[in-house]
Amino acid sequence: MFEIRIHSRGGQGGVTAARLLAMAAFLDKKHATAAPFYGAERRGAPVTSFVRIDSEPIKIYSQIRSPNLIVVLDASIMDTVDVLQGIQKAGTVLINSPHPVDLPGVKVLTIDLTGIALAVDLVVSGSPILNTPVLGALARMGVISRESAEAAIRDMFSDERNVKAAEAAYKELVL
Amino acid sequence: MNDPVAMSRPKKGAAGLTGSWRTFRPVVDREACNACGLCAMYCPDGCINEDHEIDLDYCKGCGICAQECPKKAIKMEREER
Amino acid sequence: MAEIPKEEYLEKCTTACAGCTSSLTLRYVLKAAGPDTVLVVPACCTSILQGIYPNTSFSVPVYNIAFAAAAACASGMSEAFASMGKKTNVIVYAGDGGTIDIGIQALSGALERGTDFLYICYDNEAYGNTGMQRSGATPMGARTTTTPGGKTDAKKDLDRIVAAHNIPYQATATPAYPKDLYEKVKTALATPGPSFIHILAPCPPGWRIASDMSVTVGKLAVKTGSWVLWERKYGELRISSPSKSAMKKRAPLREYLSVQGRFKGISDSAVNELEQAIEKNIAQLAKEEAGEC
Amino acid sequence: MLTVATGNKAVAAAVKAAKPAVVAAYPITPQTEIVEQIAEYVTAGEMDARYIPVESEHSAMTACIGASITGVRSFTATSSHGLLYMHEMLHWAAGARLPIVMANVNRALGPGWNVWAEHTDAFSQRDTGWIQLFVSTVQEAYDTTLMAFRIAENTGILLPVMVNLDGFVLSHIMQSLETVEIGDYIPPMVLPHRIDTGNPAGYGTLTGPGDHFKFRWEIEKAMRNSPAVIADAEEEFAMRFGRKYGPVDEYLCDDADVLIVSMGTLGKEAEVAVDNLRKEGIKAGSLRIRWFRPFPELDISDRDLVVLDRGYSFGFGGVLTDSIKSRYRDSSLFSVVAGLGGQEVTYDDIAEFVRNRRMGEEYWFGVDA
Repeated sequence: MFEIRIHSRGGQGGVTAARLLAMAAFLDKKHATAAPFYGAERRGAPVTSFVRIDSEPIKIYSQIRSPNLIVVLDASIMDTVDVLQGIQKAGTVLINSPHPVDLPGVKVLTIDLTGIALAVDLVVSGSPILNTPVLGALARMGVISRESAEAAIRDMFSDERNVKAAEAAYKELVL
Repeated sequence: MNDPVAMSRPKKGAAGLTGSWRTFRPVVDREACNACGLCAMYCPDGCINEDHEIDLDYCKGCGICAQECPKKAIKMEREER
Repeated sequence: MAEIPKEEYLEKCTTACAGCTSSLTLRYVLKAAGPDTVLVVPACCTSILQGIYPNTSFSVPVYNIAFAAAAACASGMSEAFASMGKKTNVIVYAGDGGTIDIGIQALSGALERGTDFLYICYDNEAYGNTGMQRSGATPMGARTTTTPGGKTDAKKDLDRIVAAHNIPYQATATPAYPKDLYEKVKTALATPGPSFIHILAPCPPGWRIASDMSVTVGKLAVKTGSWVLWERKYGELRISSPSKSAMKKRAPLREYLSVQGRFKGISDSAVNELEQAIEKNIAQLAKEEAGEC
Repeated sequence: MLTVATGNKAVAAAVKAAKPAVVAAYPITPQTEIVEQIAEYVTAGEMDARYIPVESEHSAMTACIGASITGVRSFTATSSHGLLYMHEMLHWAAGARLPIVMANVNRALGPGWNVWAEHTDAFSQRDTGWIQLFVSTVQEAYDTTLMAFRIAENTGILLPVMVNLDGFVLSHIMQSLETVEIGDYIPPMVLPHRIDTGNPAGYGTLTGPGDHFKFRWEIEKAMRNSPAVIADAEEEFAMRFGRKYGPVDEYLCDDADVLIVSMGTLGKEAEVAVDNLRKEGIKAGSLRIRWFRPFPELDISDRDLVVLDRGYSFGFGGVLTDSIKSRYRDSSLFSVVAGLGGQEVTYDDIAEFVRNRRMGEEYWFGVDA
């Protein structure tokens, strides 16, 4: 089982990213669950979402304790939340940041998702959308296939800029 | 009883012969009556018909008919039972 | 004016008190509505006066529902009939407690949603069914079992609360003027969307009057201006003719109060406040009718 | 069609397929997504229903009652305080024998405010006369909602049905979902006592002690008929759509020495615990209760029971525990109160309950030493 934990702020699309990821995994003919951990939806508050992907049906509902992959949609969250908690020894952290980030003991990938969203004008109510571009990065990492990422985005959003942003992220991420 | 819930069906005298509630009975003075119909109009229980006959099986003896009669043609008389 | 139908939809006889003006009201409501009608009745005197299972004295369907629930029940019913293409009248027939107090939330919601129904509040100005405890509709100075010294608060202004919902048709009535009442129910049912009629229903035991006096007292309420008959169609207010006549030469309020045992011993200051409220109400209605507000 | 959906969206999809004439609802977390989705279906013309956006849950249930008595299908959804606010009308709906279907997204009650999973809301409605079913997956939420209409409207039953799904844990999780073409799985609703202005009746008029008693017995008779009707709905569902359900969901129970008895999503988590315990040589099984009312017959003889309760009757004990104890007095039982207010209970925790079980005792997870 491959377990992913996504850290974001309310309104940034972490929950939707988890759902898109599960959808894409489903399109890859795998079993997947996506679950947010949140209560009252409040813009700006830290939100954690969980995605499990497996070849077998998934029965576990409890939160992910030792993720294989951690996605941080807002680097500023790392000031208040220990995003690395429980990460597996060979785990990876994907951080939305224009600058390289150094975290001891784990493999860190960074990508400027905010910049990508702004570049294609993927902005809603003044906020750059991160949940669709991050799918491109995850596809590049091999978590899901590129085709399924695109199909999942199209299934949920009609605005082509989402696909464009994901494509850009796919190309931009350096593994 | 086949109904799955309590369904009450319309029935004249659903609550029994309420005429027995009366202490005073209305008596119409046909001479004085000008058939204006106000008594029937105001009877709460619809006990007075077009001919100004009062259904004493159900009349509760409230006396509104006597009170509202412009000709004072209805008298409330003590029931003798 | 069309002739009032002779058909009666209340079988003889209900278990209403002798001289009950709610029974009188219902006769005319149902004459106006006809047989393709469902009454929705929350807890109130009318819940009880239908009679006891398996018999009922009502010959239209009556759906009895919980105290706070009448308007919401009518909402569901009205939408369901509409979904089937039926034109059945849905009429809530509720007392002042079920309307002004516990039922006001559901009423407000149903009015705001534009529910196609008629809501009738028959107002005997207290919780009659449980033996005359005060309600929000009890007038100042009236003695009830829970205001043994006379109510110290004013009657809640239900009509202006309802008016704030800007519904297509709203009226007041009293069965002391049955033709006026009948016409208003007819108009209400012919008007699509929510309609509301507030009916003053003098209550012999509750108001401590003789059973033959309930109609007379209803007339006195109108003649003193204590109860003003009016209707408002699509925002146009018209004061009804009995009240029009009454306003030309109003009877003193004391005539209305003194015949009712519930006002026995009412203080001069309470009477004064009641009089002021009447003046204010009439002035506002007159201004509205004249198009000045 | 195979897709992915949340528990809430699955319920909404099932309701759409069931084609109710009236949906009356009030939003409350974590149920809101159900009624939002239905409102969207209605607005988009994908669902030919009247959506009544009532001002309270009390009115939501009452509007469903008003609609149902005219003979049309109605649905509502709620959660937690919303369910308790409509409590009075739940009794009314069952007493009036109206086949209303409701999804209840199980959530704790305040104070303090807590929006997470707990079964206290549904347990508080235990004695209202509603059939209560508890589900554990997105697929089961969809399937059971469809079954609920068929069960409720069966003329031998005519009782409202509540489908319970755990707040957030299931309402908001995304899992795969296979939707079906329901065909005539849910026959047209025929309410024998519907309002008919051509044949008027007084409903709920004053009913004396003797008669009232008879109608209460009628409710219980319907409840006693319901296991066969629910089983039939499940069998027919399995035949048509291939997914089989029963009063309980059994996992490796046959040879088990110890059974984990639970409801809702904890039942799935328990299966993982069973797998792990079996690797250690502990012959465990999982028995997930799907029907809460009517309460099913259980095959639990000669086994240790570890009962997980997500709701509690203060001054007495766990509510599921209570149901089992009162039905099976000789049962050997370890009562675990866990998961209240969304408390995290993992498969490791459940395995620990089994390993450290103290038969005859009660244990509050996370509180007791």
